Amino acid sequence: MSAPPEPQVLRHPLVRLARVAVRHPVVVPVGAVVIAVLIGAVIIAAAGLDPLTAYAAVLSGAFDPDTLDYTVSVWAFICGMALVAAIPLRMGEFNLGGNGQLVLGGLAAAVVAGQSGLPPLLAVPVAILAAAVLAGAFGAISAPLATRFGIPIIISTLLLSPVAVAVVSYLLRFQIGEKGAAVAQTDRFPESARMWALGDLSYTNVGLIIVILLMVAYWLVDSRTAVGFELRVVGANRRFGAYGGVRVGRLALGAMAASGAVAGIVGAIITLSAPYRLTDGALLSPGYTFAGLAAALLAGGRPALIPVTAVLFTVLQVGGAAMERSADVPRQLSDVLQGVVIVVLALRTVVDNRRSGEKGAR
Amino acid sequence: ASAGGNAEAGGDATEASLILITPTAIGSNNFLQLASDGAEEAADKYNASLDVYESEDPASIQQNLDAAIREKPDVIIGVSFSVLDQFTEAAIDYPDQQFLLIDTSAEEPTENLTAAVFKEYEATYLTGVEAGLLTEKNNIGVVASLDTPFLHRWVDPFFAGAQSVNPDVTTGAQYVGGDNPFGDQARSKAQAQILADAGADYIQAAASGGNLGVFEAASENSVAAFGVDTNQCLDSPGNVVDNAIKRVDVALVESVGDILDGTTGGFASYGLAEGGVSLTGLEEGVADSQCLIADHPDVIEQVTAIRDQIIAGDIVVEDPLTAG
Amino acid sequence: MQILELSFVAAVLLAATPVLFASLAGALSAQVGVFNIALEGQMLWGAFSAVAASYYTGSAWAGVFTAIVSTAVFSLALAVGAARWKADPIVIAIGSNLFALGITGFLMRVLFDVSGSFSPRGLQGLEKMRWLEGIPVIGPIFAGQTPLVPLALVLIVAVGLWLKFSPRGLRLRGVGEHPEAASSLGINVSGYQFWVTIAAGALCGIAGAQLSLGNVTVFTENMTAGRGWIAVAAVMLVAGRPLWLPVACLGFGAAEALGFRLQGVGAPQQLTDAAPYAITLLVLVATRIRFPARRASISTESTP
Amino acid sequence: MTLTASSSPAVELSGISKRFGAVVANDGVDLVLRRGSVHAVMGENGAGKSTLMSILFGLVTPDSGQIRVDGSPVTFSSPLDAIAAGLGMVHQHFRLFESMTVAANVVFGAEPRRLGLVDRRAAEARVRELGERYGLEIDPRARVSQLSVGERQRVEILKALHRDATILILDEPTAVLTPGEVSSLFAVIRRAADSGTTVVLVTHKINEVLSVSDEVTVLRDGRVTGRFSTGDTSGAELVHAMTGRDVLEVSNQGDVTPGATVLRVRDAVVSEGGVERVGNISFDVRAGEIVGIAGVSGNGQHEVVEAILGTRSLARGSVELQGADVTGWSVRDRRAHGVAVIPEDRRGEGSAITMTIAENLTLGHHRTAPIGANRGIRRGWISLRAQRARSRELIEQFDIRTPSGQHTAGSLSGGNAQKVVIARELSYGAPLLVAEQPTQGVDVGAIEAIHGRLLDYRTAGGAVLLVSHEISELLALADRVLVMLSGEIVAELSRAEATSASIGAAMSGATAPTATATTNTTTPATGVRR
Ligand SMILES: Nc1ncnc2c1ncn2[C@@H]1O[C@H](COP(=O)(O)OP(=O)(O)OP(=O)(O)O)[C@@H](O)[C@H]1O
Ligand SMILES: Nc1ncnc2c1ncn2[C@@H]1O[C@H](COP(=O)(O)OP(=O)(O)OP(=O)(O)O)[C@@H](O)[C@H]1O
Ligand SMILES: [Mg+2]
Ligand SMILES: [Mg+2]
Repeated sequence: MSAPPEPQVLRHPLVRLARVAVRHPVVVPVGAVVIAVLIGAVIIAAAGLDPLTAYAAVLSGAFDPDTLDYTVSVWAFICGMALVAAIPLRMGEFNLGGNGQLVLGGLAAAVVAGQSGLPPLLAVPVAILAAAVLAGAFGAISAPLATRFGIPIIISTLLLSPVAVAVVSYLLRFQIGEKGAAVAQTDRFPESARMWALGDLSYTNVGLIIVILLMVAYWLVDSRTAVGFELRVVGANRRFGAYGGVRVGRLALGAMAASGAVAGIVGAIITLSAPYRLTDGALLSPGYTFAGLAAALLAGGRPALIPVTAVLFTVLQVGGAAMERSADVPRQLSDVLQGVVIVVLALRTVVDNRRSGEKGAR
Repeated sequence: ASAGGNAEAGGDATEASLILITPTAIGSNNFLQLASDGAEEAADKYNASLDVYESEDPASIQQNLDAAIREKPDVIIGVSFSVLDQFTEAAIDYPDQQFLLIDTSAEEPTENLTAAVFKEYEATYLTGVEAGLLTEKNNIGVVASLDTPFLHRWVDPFFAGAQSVNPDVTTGAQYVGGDNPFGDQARSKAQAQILADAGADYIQAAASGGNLGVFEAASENSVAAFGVDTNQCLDSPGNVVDNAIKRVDVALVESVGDILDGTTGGFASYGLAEGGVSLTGLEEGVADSQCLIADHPDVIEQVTAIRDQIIAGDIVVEDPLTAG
Repeated sequence: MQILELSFVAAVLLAATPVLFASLAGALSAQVGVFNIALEGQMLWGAFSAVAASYYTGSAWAGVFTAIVSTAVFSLALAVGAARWKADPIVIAIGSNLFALGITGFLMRVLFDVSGSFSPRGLQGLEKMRWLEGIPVIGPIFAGQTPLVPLALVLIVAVGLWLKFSPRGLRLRGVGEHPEAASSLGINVSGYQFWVTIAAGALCGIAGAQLSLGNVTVFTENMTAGRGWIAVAAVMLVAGRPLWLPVACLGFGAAEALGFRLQGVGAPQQLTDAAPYAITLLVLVATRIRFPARRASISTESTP
Repeated sequence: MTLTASSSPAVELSGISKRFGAVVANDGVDLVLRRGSVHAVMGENGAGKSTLMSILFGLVTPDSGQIRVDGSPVTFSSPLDAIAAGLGMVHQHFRLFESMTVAANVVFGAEPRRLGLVDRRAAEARVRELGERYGLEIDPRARVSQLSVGERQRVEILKALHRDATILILDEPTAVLTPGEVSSLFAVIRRAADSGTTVVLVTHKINEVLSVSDEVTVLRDGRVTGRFSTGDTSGAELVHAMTGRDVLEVSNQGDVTPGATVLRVRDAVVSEGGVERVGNISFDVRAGEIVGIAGVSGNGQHEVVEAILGTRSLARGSVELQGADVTGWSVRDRRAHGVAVIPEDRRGEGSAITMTIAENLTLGHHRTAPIGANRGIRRGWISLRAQRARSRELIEQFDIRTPSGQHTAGSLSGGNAQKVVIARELSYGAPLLVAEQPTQGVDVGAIEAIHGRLLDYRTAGGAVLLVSHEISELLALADRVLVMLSGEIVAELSRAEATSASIGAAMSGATAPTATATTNTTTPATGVRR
């Protein structure tokens, strides 16, 4: 083998600087956030506004004790959707169809919850289960599309999502919608079919527990089980996995099904929470799917990091609105910041990969 | 809560406080824009402070509502049907707080829950009449943002009005839809183009921010359009016949005034009779409204007559919402 | 509903043109081995900068020019990251799409103090080719279109032929197919990748300009509304054969226009919304069944 | 022994040194290439041959030393400079554009133009013209994807010739060729040399050197350990110069009597894109024996291995493992049932360079004790403690040079990376072990260790299928040797019958031993690095 010429990236000053950076996995995301915050500050200042007040507003808006309840509930949803992205990400696949899976979950939950008669103790679990099954099955479709027809999962999920969204809003409008309502939405669910409350909190409910359990489960599976190991192996080198006896096709199927199921569960939780009905578009407008994807990317799919990165995007989301209210900084800035974080992160991770890759050359 | 002093304008210190909560980002949604404009006018008139809370989804509506209640303003104003659930409950839980619903009303409202609803359908009926009288191809259409029951208030009555004066007029409705139904001019324009290709020569635009797309299509075809809410003839002179205007400002100012004066509860409905809705063509200053209708005094005459019949109750325009 | 009428063809072409430019950008990137899904965001930025420039200068063409240049600059992050630093283009793209969505809305608020959509009175759009009126077939199809519409078609054919027959085209394709081989023959691989990514940005700029100054004359928040993703799908569809892009994109345009028209015969809007996506997916599956050889012709493999 | 100058030097390398981190790849190397001569460069793996050639071709910049072309000093900062100076290189791995035509590949980067476009007719004409001049006939319009390995190499050579290379560097060109292709390649080389081209031939194969070269330079550990004129040297002398000693010690004493049949392959056919890669072969491997598969790579051996592991499905025929017909089984089930495989491509298939060494050592053990469990409540779970313990143990046992098992596999040197793969696969204790080029790219010490382990494996009652290009390796280890040629088994030789002569003959499809093969019965086991 001939020696490859030294890649010019190694000579890049930024890189030299970055090579000094600590090795701990958390360092990369943190650095990305810091840089992003600085860039954001520049943008705010350029817009003739005061970065400090803006950021202060974001933080106070997000952590204001009065609204903490709400903030936590949003955090739970973003964590949930981060799992949706993270599971396939672990094996090197992108699920961009979270929206479709989310609304299908909402639909299933709404249909089950709508059928009152189910005893209180059963209604919620059954609704959530139904959501998981329907959304999971839908998510799973992308796996055979990839293994049989070679359509990348990133593409098929992307194309399938709007179809699901359209079908759900059609059903809401013409089939299961409330009569005489001005917008397409279901009737309110009976008391028996509403998400169990946590104390007297009005936003956060048992859904939070469920999401936390899901995250713990993912963390265990990822680090402690054969399946999790196989996910990471395939993510690192598909051929190696196949040679080692991993059934890549099945693994992809399982991962996509799990991913979709989680999305479905999140959809169910949101739907079964106040105001206890499924309203057309209400599941998508907060943009949990992309916030979750961003959090997952920022965490590199690592289970332990997701709750942390999710906090960031929760703050940006909840605080963004507050920032607009009190500091008159347009809320779009939170999208800007999220975007910058991800891009900066992508560039930073390269540096790390480079470091190991360069050792790999010899 | 302070019942708010009498409403004299002037004076630096604000004498009252208002909070407006919208169900979604105002963005390019004309209707919400109109509401916040109205709230501003009310604020000016009663020398009140105004905060606008834009929501994203039911949960954030609730969150904004809670935040608003903590602020203890004189009036919390909620816009559209989407906030009904949350407001109805809040009104029960906080009897001392005054709430005002715009464009929707509760079945059994409490005393502190006032509502102002509009009979947009009466105005749209009249634009329909104009279309029916003006159309040469006997073919008219509507471009609306979404196929939702509420938005049918700009569809069905338009056709009804047209058919009332021109029984053999054919009609077609197109809905923008897509990822951005209230703002995707490209799609709304394409929808209007389809109606034009199908032979329509008068099109009611009910696509919110998308109306501009409809007007563009009108300008590029031998088609004229109708606007909504405000005088949109100004947005595209020469292409807009008339507008089904909606005086959210008037309604808001009046209702807020009533509440501040202590007359609360029940609901006021603003139709042609109350002057809550109307047509640009039926108002003063048609001449320089830039609206095409100005060139058709005869039509204006007939429409005026029908308007009076509606006010008199001789003609009853059906509300698509209650019609189911 | 009338499918065969020229007006329908015109509608299809209009709907397809922005996607055409964007998909050409994507196809070029694919040719040099960069999986470019930043099209949506770059297009959105192009649309915004076009309107902004047209507003300030009062000239639509200045808008187009600005869109081209500024979007090329916008694509620097992807170019540097993917080409020079071998970063994961997918992650960068997802980030820059989000960024574009945010920054356009943000600037609309701080620069023009409007939210939702910006269409000041007198905003100059691209003028249509009215002078074509009267010419039989050509007239009805192109008279109502901006010059960018035929340009899209010409450009794709030109690029396709250039790729196939010109030395640089040959090298460009080589870079994507086997980077080591190309560099061992003295080709600057990352150089090609870099400049192609920049060029792709410029093309997305045109795509955006056509959308905001051609299809309509206004900028609206998130006005690309998924068109960039359809372009990505189109790139997948043609699997490295740019000359087929018009077929794919017009097919999409037809699906959308058809969906609209189906409303005319009572199809619910909620479902017609889904038509283009469903059809695109079905066609993808069909082509894969038909030409299994093309499988995974673009690798999205990536290890975060 | 020095040479009397016959013709003026085309290239002179003097005092070339290059180090990679701790490794000294080249250490004060002097090399003189005379115009119109064929100059062989020999040496074991890692001796520094490729590095030296890369330096000569401008791919690597030397730490010190000087290069002269036609007497005038030059510095190559990139291959472009080298090409401009009249050098051309054929790499160990081909670098061709599969989707393109031969003509396109040849002219790529230096296209004949007409009206600014690629002049395809001119390009094709050029290919034909060069083909006739050097005896490299090939259809310019053929797609590379449809060419055989030998034809592809012709394209590589044509690429160099198209750029008017007067100095041609061939780095291990014969590793992947069939004997027939080898001889025609040598014919081309001779022809080129006679017409004034200077050829540098990097190789491990004594017989090739003796048959085609004029002069030989031998490297060891980056230093020149001998210069010879081919006329007055012998295989033994060259071997000694290369290894500094005589042939390796470990070898099969044939002292184990085979037991039950572990692997039974019957009428196996593997086809790819309609082409039959493996044509209807049958063979057995029994417990306690090492069966060798000889053959130039690309003759179907790899496909056979894939078919046994299950990463490739048979078109026809069957594979039996320990009496069970596993033809339709998944890789996972086959491994569980008792097969381990040391793959040819350790980086691409045998490991995940971004994962830790411990994790690399775990794959395949992750569902069985002690790391995993396939039944009971721990089923499907992994014990990280057991994982760490095991990796420590294997790193120790197989003397893998690394600070700890928590470092990435990518940080290992080639030889140590190979040890990780071998450690993992041997530690299954599977009844059947398939070893494909187990010693490729590893140094002599490791080669001996690995050979020792394979013999122990067999002595412990394991069945071993050893696939190798290296006749000597097979002679040293195998109880029986099967020879594969273009997808079929053309000979089965017992230990007694197996000589490098007989194997070589069978490999090349000839019936009688060839002259060159007999001259060196003692080629050291230097695996071909690919
Ligand atoms: N890019 C590199 N980085 C680090 N070490 C390298 C690199 N390239 C080569 N080496 C080391 O330099 C030494 C010489 O390598 P080289 O490839 O020249 O050997 P070789 O004689 O070509 O071996 P082979 O016969 O296997 O081709 C080896 O120890 C190798 O590990
Ligand atoms: N004589 C030639 N000189 C240089 N390049 C050539 C020559 N002939 C073909 N090529 C290149 O080889 C490749 C295959 O050539 P060909 O003309 O067959 O393309 P093609 O098969 O039409 O491609 P596709 O079928 O994918 O459209 C192309 O990249 C072409 O540019
Ligand atoms: Mg070598
Ligand atoms: Mg062809």
